Amino acid sequence: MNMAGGTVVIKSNIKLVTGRLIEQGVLLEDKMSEAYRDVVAVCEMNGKDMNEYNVKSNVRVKSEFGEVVVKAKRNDENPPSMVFIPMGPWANAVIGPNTGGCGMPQFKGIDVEVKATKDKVLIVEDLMKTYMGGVD
Amino acid sequence: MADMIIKNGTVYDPLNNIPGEKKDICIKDGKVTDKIKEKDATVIDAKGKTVMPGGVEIHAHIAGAKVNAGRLMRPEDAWMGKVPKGKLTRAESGSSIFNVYATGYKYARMGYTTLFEAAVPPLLARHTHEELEEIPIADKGAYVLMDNNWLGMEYIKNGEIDKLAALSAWFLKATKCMVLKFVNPGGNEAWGWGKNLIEVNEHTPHFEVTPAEILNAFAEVNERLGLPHSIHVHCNNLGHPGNVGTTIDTFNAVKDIKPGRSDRKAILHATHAQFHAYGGSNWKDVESESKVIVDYINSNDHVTIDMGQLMFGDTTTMTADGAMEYDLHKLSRRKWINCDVELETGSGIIPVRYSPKVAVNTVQWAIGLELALLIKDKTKIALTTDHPNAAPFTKYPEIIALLMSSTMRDGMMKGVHESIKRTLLPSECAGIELTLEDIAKITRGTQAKLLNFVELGKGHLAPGADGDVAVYDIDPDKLDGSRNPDQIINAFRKAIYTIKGGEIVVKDGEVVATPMGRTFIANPEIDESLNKAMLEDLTEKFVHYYSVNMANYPVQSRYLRNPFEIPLKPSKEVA
Amino acid sequence: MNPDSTIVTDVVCPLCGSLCDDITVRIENGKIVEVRDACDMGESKILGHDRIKSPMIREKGELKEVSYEKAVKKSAEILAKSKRPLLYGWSSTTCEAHEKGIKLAAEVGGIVDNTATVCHGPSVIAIQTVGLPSCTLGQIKNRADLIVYWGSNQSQAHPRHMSRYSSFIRGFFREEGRKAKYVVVIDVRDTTTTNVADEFIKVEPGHDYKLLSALRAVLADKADVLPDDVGGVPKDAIMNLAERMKKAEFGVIFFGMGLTQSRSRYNNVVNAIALTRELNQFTKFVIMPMRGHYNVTGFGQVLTWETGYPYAVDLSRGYAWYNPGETTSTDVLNRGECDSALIIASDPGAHFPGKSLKHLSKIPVIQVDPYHNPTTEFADVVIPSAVAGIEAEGCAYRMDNVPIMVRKLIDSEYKSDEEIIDDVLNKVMEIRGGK
Amino acid sequence: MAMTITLKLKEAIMVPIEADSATPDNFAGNAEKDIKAIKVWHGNTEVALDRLFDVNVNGNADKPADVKIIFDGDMSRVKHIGEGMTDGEIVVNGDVDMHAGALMEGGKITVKGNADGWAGRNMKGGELIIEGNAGHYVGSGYRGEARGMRGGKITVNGDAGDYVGNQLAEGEICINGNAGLMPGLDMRGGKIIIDGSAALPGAGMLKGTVIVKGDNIEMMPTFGADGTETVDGVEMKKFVGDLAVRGRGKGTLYVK
Repeated sequence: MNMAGGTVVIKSNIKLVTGRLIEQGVLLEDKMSEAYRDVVAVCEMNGKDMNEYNVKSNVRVKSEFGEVVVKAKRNDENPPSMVFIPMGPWANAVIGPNTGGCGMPQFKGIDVEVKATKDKVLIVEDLMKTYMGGVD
Repeated sequence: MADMIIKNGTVYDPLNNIPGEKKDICIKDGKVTDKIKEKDATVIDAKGKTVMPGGVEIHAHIAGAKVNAGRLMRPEDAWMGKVPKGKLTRAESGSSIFNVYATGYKYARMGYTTLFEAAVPPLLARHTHEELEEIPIADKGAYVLMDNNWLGMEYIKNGEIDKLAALSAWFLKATKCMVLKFVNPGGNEAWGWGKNLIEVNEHTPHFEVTPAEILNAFAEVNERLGLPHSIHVHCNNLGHPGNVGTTIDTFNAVKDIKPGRSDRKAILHATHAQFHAYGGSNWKDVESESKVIVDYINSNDHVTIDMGQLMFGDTTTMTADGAMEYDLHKLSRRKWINCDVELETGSGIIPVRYSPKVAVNTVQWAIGLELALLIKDKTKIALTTDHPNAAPFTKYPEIIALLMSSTMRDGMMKGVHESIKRTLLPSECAGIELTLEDIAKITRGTQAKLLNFVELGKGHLAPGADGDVAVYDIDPDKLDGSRNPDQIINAFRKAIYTIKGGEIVVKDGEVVATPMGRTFIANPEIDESLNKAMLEDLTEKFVHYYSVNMANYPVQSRYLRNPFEIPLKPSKEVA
Repeated sequence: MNPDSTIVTDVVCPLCGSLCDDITVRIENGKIVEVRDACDMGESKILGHDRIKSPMIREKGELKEVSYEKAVKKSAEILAKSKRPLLYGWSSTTCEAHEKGIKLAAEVGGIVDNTATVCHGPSVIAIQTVGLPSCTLGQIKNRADLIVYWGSNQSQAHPRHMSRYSSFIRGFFREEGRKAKYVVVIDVRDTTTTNVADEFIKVEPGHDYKLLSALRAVLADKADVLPDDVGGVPKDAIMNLAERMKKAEFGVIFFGMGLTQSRSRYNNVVNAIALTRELNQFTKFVIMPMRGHYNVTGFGQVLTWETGYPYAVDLSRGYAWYNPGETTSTDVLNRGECDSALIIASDPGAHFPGKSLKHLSKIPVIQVDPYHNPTTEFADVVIPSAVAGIEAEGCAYRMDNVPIMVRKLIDSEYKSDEEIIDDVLNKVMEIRGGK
Repeated sequence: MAMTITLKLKEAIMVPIEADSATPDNFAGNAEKDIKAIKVWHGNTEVALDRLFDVNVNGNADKPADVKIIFDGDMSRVKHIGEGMTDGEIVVNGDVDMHAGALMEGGKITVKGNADGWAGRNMKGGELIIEGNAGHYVGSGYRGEARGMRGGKITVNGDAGDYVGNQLAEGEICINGNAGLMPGLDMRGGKIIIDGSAALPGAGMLKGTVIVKGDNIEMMPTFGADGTETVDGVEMKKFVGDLAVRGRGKGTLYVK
């Protein structure tokens, strides 16, 4: 365990997988709602990983393409060293934009680093603002 | 719309016994008429030109699930045939399977004004109509596949022909089609389990009926309903060496059925006959048995055919005969689409390259020509390529030239496989050349006659006929087609004028107007109590076995822009 | 019951690619008040959500309400002066709207693409490489005795699929329903779909291609070269699965984004299709992509008959050019190659990578949608539309390419997508004609 | 006779230029003003070459073999450079966008910088040299085609992306750095030489040769070991495959 700047480095080279959830589908047309954020700004982790690395509430997920804060949620059917974030704006902050020459970004199997954090989960509007202006 | 007069052309209108006469054609309100006032009319000078009724396509795959799946599978085919958009025209794509716009434009450029889509899986009929409604210019119609219909097969097994008639009527209405079509009857159901039927007396699994029984029963139904066209059949055992026996057995299977209407004698139209006329026992010794088909057609009136002429080059095969496409895939190992349609039919798609260096391709190429050259009554055989199966329809001009020029055939025969010796092309067909009158038959007159669309104004130019006319750059007085096949090819590739419903749609080979045509549909009437009994059975099929609810199945009327209900002549049993 | 109450049966659900057509709704006073037989996602959509109230144009960073005419005019002006506009979305609207949209793209010389680009676009490329032995869903319902879900979490993405078409449904030759079928799930993790399987095969992320090749090698009698473990799957399990596949009477592979979105992307699908194809040497086997949006398949159909290609079509040179990896929306945006965008019936704000959104924030964006969503944050013009399949009718294609007409159930104060696009198209022609 | 044409972008652009008409074949036999007037596509608009480029013409030439075109500067927004050329020479003093040397039949293209995807797509002959890195699909075919590159030689001095030589039928591709995923995917002939590493080389291959000299190789599980052989003076392990392709996987893969 490595303490650094109030956050804990728990592991690197964890694989991130994104995908659909019914609850996310239910709120497909209601994405600006709090309910959507509660369902989609979530990182499912195995309890072993959560315990080992002292994850309580939020985590910062970081890949070479970006980082995002989401709420951790225990799911023991998820294997250790693999985390799941439902498809949606939060996952997209860290997935691989490169399309491998075929138009498809890499939504599954991205190497990420996960750290426990006390930072808040951004609401959609603020998350979108992070893409505005600036340079590519 | 202004009146029109096409002056001084040489008119070929074989259905009206006009075998090339200098004659004016007048059009008023979209229809051919005796006389108009010339000073108010658009005048087209056709002096030294050939004038024919608009071409009629009796069998092609131009719209619907399978055609689109073929397009989707072949971006390389789309790219090869690209044409940018014009002032009036949308972008075209495709070299063997064309997008909807290219389909409409390319047929119109060749002088064709009426098109029939030859295979509609009932469950996917809405798709066919969505595409047909986007094909510009031509009038259109479609054939519904009844070959492996579960309830149909059950009725046949139980001998319930009345209910089979009611069922057929329901499917025609639900799919907004106008012809009953059969592809590999019984065989597609077997293909649902990876099997096939080869002989007409084999039983399909579970349903225990044979191709012969299926065709015989539906032929009878077809006559009772008084549909204008006979049943339209793609025989079992397509494309296999030695299949001519199956073909003749198929013809004989409906020999006992009497025509239900007096305006045609045919009971069965066997499509793309070329693919069904093989002798031999394997791909090496395959030979032409066109003579067997020719003799049968020459001496029987209950069967008519179209050519399914194969031309060398790259194309795409697509058919409801899923089992046959899988066989092709096993041979070529090229990419393969299959789509079996629940309770109804199947389909498959494979790209193909026909080569003059290949024995079987050479035999196939010869057979189509043999059929057209040797069948005596040219109103029993129509020119087709089973587009895009044996060649894209854009090859029609070359086929016309091959039929009109033995010189061209002789030239080509020098460059093909020696299997040509196992055909009649170098021997019995030597020197036979079709006339422009013959061509006017096999490209429009015959089609209109076989489909019984003469009264509806297609395929001829007598007063009352549709104002659909093609003017070709051929002066019959000066034509030496035998020596100048290129002139024929160029003329038929690009009509000087194509006139559709009295409107000029093509001028000098270029599209100048893109009106939308009509869609022909058939709505047979069925006795109410009979219909009710059938619907109880059909509802049960929908509730338990279809994946779509019955209420969402029939094609809504909004899918047809300009529907046109064709008149039927039902016999007494059903009316 | 309320005397104004109307019951409508056989309603088609405009949510996912299963396109269930057996829904019943109750309508009172022009509002849908009850939905029966739909899954939670479908029910939620049909009952409705907060709507964008009015057309809007962004001024000084804020979206301001404007008249419909003004929004249409502004949209047309943006598109008419663009050198390479991107017209993206389309998957949650009707084929009739697609036709108009493609015509608009042809008129303005732009790129037209749909959500397949981030869903089953790779499956399309795979079909173009090897084909697709498949069938309609009823065929599977009536015949299948072996069902394989590969990288596809059915129970979450298509909740009624298993009970309507695949695992649980009784069919003509499968009267026993679930008992008559063997169900295998292949995935990188346990999901709610694996819970209802007879067998779960866990593969390491990114190793599906190798596992598929291994299965093909077994079919080709080359099992001897295989190592003891491929992608985390023991050789025994591979041999057993291959044997089970060969012995099935009618087998099917349903695959999802576990194949299309992971390493090797479309090549995973190429390999899965090749495996299916080769299984036909032994028995009957089919394969089907689990398409997401209710009409993502329909857009592919319409674009194909209109242009020859199913998605990612660049019409800027007057003819159609298709090249995923170049003309696909995420590439065009990631590379910053388009100078405006029209987004309709989809939400790239929620479903595109951050890099793509950065370019979206720099160019004029027109949004046509019933709902406020993350894409609205980037929009410079917003035109609210009727909800296709609830307030407007038209054709949609199920995941197995079966076309079904979605209904208009209630009236809307908004125009349909089809009408809106037509209005924009006419305005563009007017602007161009006036040049 | 010889002619050198130098093209320099007037200003940085966002929407890419498609410059497939700017080839020795199209320039040969033209006067300066005609060359300047040759149309290229900029998005949905066709414009004269000299609207977008400073065009400098030196000398004259009747045939493409005598034409040399220098694209001076960063061309990372110029696609289809040298597409379909049959002879002559193109030098790019910078990066190029997609499809450089696509459908090329002869002549030589040298890219001093990096090349984006599909460099040498469907190439039939000639030589394409990329001194920097290359994107995905070097020397591949178009979507849906069974056969891609049919002849010629491509050299990449740096790294290449995924699917080098996809559908390769004939010709040679040399990657002096690393290759990405699946070099030689579904190839049917020809030769690919990779000095560095590669993932899943030869996947789906039917015929032809792939040589991977680097240490870091992720192998397909479906290749059969076939002894060792000396390749370019180095002893390498030989494999046959891809055996996943029923009855037809007869390619050769050499790895260290």
